[in-house]
Amino acid sequence: MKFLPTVAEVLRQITKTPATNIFPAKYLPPSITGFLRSVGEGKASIHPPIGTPPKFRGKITYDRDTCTGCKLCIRVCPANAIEFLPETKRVRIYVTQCVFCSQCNDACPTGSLVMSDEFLLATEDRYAEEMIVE
Amino acid sequence: MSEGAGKKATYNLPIGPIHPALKEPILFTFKMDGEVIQEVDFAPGKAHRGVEWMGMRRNPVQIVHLTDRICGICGVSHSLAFARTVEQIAEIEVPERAHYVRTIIQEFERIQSHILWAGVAAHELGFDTLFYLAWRVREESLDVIEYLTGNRVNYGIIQIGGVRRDFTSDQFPRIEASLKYYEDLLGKLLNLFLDDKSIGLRCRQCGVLSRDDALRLCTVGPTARASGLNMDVRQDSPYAAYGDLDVRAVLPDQYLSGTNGDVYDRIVVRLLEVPQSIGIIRQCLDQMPPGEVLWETKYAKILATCKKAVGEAVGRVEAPRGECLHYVRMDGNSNPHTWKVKASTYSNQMAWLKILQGEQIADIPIIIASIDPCMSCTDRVAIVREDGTDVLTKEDLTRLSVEKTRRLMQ
Amino acid sequence: MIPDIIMHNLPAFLIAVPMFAAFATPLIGRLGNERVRDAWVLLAMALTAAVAVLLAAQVYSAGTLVYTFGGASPGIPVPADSGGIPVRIIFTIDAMSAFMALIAGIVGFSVTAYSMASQSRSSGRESYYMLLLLLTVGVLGMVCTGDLFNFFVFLEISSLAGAALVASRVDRGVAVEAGLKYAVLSTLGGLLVLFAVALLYGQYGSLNMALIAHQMQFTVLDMVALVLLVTALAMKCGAVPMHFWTPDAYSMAPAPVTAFLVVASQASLYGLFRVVFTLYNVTLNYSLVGWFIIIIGVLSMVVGVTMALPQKDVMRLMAYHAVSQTGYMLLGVGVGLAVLGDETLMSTFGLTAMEGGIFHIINHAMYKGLLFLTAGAVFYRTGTRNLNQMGGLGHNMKWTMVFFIIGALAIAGIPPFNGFASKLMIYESVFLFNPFLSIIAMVVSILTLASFVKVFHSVFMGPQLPEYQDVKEVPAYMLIGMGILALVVIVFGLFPQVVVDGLVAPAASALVDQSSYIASVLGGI
Amino acid sequence: MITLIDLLMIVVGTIFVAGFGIVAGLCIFGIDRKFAAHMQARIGPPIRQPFIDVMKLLCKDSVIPENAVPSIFNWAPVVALASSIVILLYLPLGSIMPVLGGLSGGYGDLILVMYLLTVPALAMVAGGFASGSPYATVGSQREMVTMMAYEFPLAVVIIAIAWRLSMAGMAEPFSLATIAGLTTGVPIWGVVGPVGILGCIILMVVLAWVTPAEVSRVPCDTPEAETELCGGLLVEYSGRNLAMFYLAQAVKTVAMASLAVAIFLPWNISWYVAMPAPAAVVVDFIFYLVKVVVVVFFSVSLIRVSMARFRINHLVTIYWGYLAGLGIIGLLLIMLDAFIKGGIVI
Amino acid sequence: MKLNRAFSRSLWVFHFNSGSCNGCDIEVVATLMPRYDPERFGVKLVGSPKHADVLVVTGPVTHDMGGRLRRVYEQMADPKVVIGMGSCQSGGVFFDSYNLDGPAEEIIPVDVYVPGCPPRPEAVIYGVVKAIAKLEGLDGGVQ
Ligand code: SF4
Ligand code: SF4
Ligand code: SF4
Ligand code: SF4
Ligand code: SF4
Ligand code: SF4
Ligand code: SF4
Ligand code: SF4
Repeated sequence: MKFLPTVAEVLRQITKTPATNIFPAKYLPPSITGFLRSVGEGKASIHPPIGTPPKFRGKITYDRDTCTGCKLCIRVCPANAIEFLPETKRVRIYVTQCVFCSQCNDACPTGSLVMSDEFLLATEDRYAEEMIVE
Repeated sequence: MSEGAGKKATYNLPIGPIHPALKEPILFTFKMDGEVIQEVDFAPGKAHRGVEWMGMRRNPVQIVHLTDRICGICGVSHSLAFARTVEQIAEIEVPERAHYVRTIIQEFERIQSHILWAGVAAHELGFDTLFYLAWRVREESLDVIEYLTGNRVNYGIIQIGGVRRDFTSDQFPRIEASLKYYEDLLGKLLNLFLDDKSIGLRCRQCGVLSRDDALRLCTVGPTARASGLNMDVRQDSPYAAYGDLDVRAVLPDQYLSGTNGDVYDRIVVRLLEVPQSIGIIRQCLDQMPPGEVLWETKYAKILATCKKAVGEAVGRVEAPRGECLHYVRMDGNSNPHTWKVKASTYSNQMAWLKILQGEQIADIPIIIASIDPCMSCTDRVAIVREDGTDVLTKEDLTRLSVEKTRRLMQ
Repeated sequence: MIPDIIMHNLPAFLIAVPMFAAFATPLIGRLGNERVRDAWVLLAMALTAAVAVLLAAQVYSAGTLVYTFGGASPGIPVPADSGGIPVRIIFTIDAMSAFMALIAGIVGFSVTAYSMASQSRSSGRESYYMLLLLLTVGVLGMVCTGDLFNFFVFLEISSLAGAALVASRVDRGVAVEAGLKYAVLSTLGGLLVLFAVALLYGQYGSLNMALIAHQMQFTVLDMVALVLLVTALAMKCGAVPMHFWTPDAYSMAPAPVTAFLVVASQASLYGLFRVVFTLYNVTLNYSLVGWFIIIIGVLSMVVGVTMALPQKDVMRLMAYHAVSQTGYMLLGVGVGLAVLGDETLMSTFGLTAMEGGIFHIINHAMYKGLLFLTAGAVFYRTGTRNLNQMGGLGHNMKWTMVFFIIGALAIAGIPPFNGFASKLMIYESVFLFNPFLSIIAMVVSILTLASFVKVFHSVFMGPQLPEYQDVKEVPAYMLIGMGILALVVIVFGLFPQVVVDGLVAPAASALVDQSSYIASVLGGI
Repeated sequence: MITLIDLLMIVVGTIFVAGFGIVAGLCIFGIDRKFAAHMQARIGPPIRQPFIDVMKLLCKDSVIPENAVPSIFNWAPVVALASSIVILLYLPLGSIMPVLGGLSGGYGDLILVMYLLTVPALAMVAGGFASGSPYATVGSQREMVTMMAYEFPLAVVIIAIAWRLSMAGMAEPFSLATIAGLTTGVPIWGVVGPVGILGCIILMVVLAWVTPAEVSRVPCDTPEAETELCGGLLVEYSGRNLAMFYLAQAVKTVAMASLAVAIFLPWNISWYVAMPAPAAVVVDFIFYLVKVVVVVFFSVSLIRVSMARFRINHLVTIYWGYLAGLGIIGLLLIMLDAFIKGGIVI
Repeated sequence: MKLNRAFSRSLWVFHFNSGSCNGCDIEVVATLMPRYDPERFGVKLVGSPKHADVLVVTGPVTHDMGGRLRRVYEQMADPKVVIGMGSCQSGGVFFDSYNLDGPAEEIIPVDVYVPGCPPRPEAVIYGVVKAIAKLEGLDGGVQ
């Protein structure tokens, strides 16, 4: 069909495998909670999401031992996501506030801050424990 | 054929600010006669976040990431334009290789953005298969961008005085593979979009913007080029590495027999800019000089240099949607004294009033989309008090502008 | 139960009741109070309707009825050599006539009930009711008479009463103009009829239809008479291209009058059929005249509906639809006529087409009357007929809206309402004659629907308009008037077969069967 | 006359057909979504998804907007669903005779079906108008125009087929039992000669294009156009009411597909393979379902994934111009065929 | 309002852009694309809040959109879920501005946050999964 080129395209496509990456499973399991539980127990597995490239900017990690408390990261953070804790002279990072720019990584003179490749971060409580890095 | 149902002679049809055809909030008010548009008015400002205001309270290194998020589609245009102003004021010498990296990223951004737009246009036409197809192939450019910068959308690659990441030679095959991918795909994309009768039926002679109107309304970018204006910042006042490269504006008559300035021509221009970008990236890969990509890696130093800078400058960039312009004035504080952003949609949006008139309801989405509007980077002004008692007239605005300019001059 | 004297003289009562009531109305109006007068009129109409029903029952069971006014034994056939007894009034009531009388009876009664409330605010109600009753007399006379001259007389009665009623909204100049237009055209039509009657009388020395039909030679003069009659009656029934008076008259008259004028038009249509089928019949070139009627019908359908689509005035819009619907009747009957000569074709589809056309007459009278009454109800409450000035009435006038929906679906031929039943008969017979005719009929039907959806939306839907915030439902009398018609619409739609078998088929075969008509009048020849 | 037994049969049949229509309609929707998804290189929802959608909608609130005329707003979905089911009652399903239609003679046929098909659409129009929202109003107006647009070509197809059948001397040419060859064993293809076959193919194409308009799918989904009208005439509907409209659409899709099957793909396996009566009914029924899926694939799924939406004025030009023209060519070919085969009186 | 099991497996999404940078909006749409295809889970985007079960909010909620956000939320038929997408829902680069009413949680209750600027499409899908898990919890722990 010259005037509807898509017809040929879709008919060709119907025989091919879909482009979908079936994360976390092809269809919704009968119960998500049950599914997550059996994943936890190792009885089922989550189909992995599309892989991240090296140097992907995921959830931030912090090495409080190497940190010197120079506060440079705070000066360059565009999102006000880093808080200085005067008692310990260390910093605390709020992941839900961070915009994953990794600027603090670049700025940190001691390399205490590194972006991980973790990006499945959805949460019901934005101040949950795993959402605060310190 | 008379419309099947009754209408009061004319009626008002509001569209927006939240409407599936508009991915961003903006309120249109149409005065309709049946299905035909008599008059158009629109109220932007719904996405006004006070970006410039916030920026004037932050240092340039932070602002770069704010500019990234003026709009998430052109992840690099705004930050590039902004960085160029600061670099000019602080007289920072950007390493040559950084220019090439910036260029490559900008062209990937263009590929990504134009294919995105093509998909959106198809969606506005109710052609979801093409929408899916376009966005499916767009993922490839996002993958490359993510591979090169670490994020799919807000690249964060620009830094004052260069770029934050260099491309290593082991990354080149990946880039090359994706260029090849798009080259192979291009024929199919052009065929699917441009030979389809149902798209032609909807887009030809629809939303026509004549060359004169395009000129008079100060349109920029593909919108202007689709009306036959030979203009492109990359060609007219090259920045980054464009001066070394062969860049020529894409005009619809390079593909079609003539220029109509209709929606169809805008599709043609955008689709043809994809191979153009591929060509530019190829040139960059070939010519890229070795060397540093950032003039200074110590952030304290960058911050200090920016703080010392005094002066003003303008940075112009050809974003996918047209010229994007930043003006910055630094006065020796860590924060800019003034920052103005003029995005491409700012210039293009007035064309709506012209091209929507006399068209039908059904064409509203595609015509609005045809200039590829981005409200998030356009919404510079908002009337904050909503009672509408203090709408500013043209005279008020001119007076305020003059006053402000005087203030800046002091 | 009912005295024999009445049963034997039903035709006389059919005319006498409304006639007497008409002349008595002004007197009663002067004597008693309004209640009494209203009751009197309503009673008279009810009686007339009842007589019509009885008469129809009699005719349907016992066959064609010949009634000579003032005759010692009114039922005796007229001898063939009597010369037609031009002075005496002879009614020849076959099934078709009874059918028409029935329509007039039902619509007449609902319209009167409706008028009780709708006219209560206007002046000159005595003359209004009188004219309405006279109009009824005219219509009933036209459909029952067996005599050409009397046909002319009743035609004139109905025309004059109609014209006066159209103009009765005296406060409006346009109404008077429309009334005048109606009067002039009616007179013109009447003159043409009179001329034709004269031509026929000159040749055959008789005015009795049966007698003339019996002797019909189809000379040149007869041909001229035919043309005159067909022209005049087509004009009176509002067929294209002589439809131009209908929008004016229908839209200017008070709604109940318009509803009844529809019946009056159909009486003219009846006249047309009578002339063609009874007066001329065998002498005609069926195919030619049939095609002529078909073409008029198709034109009426198409032109009527296309003119209706852009109208802004509800009544005008409905008037154009009346033109369009008349087209269906002409189409159905025209196809029947075109194949009248061919036994097999007649039995495969010709008769069905005619039945469809005739069924459509009664259906149209019901739903179009209903629609006009709803339009009147809306006008009664809002004071406007302009679609652009209405809106949101569905919030307050629920019943009117429901009646409107019923009428609109019926006219658009949507099942299960009566309009569909008759249109279906037309589609499914006419396509055998020529498939394109059916296709056109179906397309016109959908356009009709579109047009009424537009009205529905403009009048009843949308947000409540501030100026109609306090609008209430119309008074009960008006609802009753509309309710009766709506009921008929629904019942006929649900049980079309019963109606067709019981009412329509006999009427159609009576119309087709010229010889038995002649025989019943002239005695077994 | 209708006896009590008949009446009982009708009641039972109606319940069955209603259930069948809803289940089949939702399955068809699921299959359609699956096909479409695969054509778009996606996996798509499971086939049972429409059932889940409906169940979900049923548990949600039904919000009545402020400007609505509540009576019509609430009744429209009921009428739409009920009338869609009624259509199915008149259609043969496989070799099963229609529940209604055979009885009162001549009153349960193709034209009735054609007009019944407008009723759910009309209910939607009324519901849209009654919503009192500008989007819904525009949607309703467009639905009305769409209806006008497709009715013409549809009328041509129906009349052409019936005309040819009756020229071939079949009684009750409009009866779907006749058309589907249930009473005669001869469908339209068996009646016509080579010219007529060409004409029939043209008419089949026309009917295939009328289908998306009847069931409001791309390219004729202008009344609901998501990007233009946010869902158009259904914009204000939610919960139970929306579910009913959804079901009505589903049933209507089955009806439209069954109509196409009855007219153009009426063959039953039992005509060719001898088998006991109960088995024949089952086999034919399954075969009929297959045919319905095929029809839906070609005239709904395939078209909707490979086209842009028409503008409303295009719709009128295309249906009244091209498709009606095409239909008339088909009709003329069929008439020619009848002349060639002889037996024509007029 | 009684939740039935079907609810969480047929989530119709209405997307509300409250003045975001487009990054999240584009990723919302990208999430719907063949590569991720949440329609597998019955998730689809709808054009009217009346039809929606899930409200996906993106952006920092500008002053103009604050009231509208509340209105859209109120228009949705019960039961309903809100997913706050992007770092803007809890901070991000937009803060300290005179024209922001947000983040969204100050206006309407947010059930699930999806951090990221913008989140990757699969992070959004994960957010939906979280939402469904939460619904199942409300449902009385359907197994
Ligand atoms: S990654 Fe960026 S936003 Fe996040 S903490 Fe570091 S500097 Fe701040
Ligand atoms: S920049 Fe590095 S060392 Fe300095 S405070 Fe931050 S994390 Fe610690
Ligand atoms: S209007 Fe302009 S200056 Fe003001 S906040 Fe928005 S972007 Fe900044
Ligand atoms: S032009 Fe549009 S896409 Fe580009 S940065 Fe501005 S808003 Fe974003
Ligand atoms: S000062 Fe006037 S002319 Fe200049 S940019 Fe502003 S509005 Fe335009
Ligand atoms: S008053 Fe002047 S400076 Fe302020 S926003 Fe308007 S144009 Fe810009
Ligand atoms: S006020 Fe003067 S200096 Fe300022 S923008 Fe206008 S013309 Fe230029
Ligand atoms: S979270 Fe980030 S990407 Fe999303 S809208 Fe906010 S700034 Fe943009």
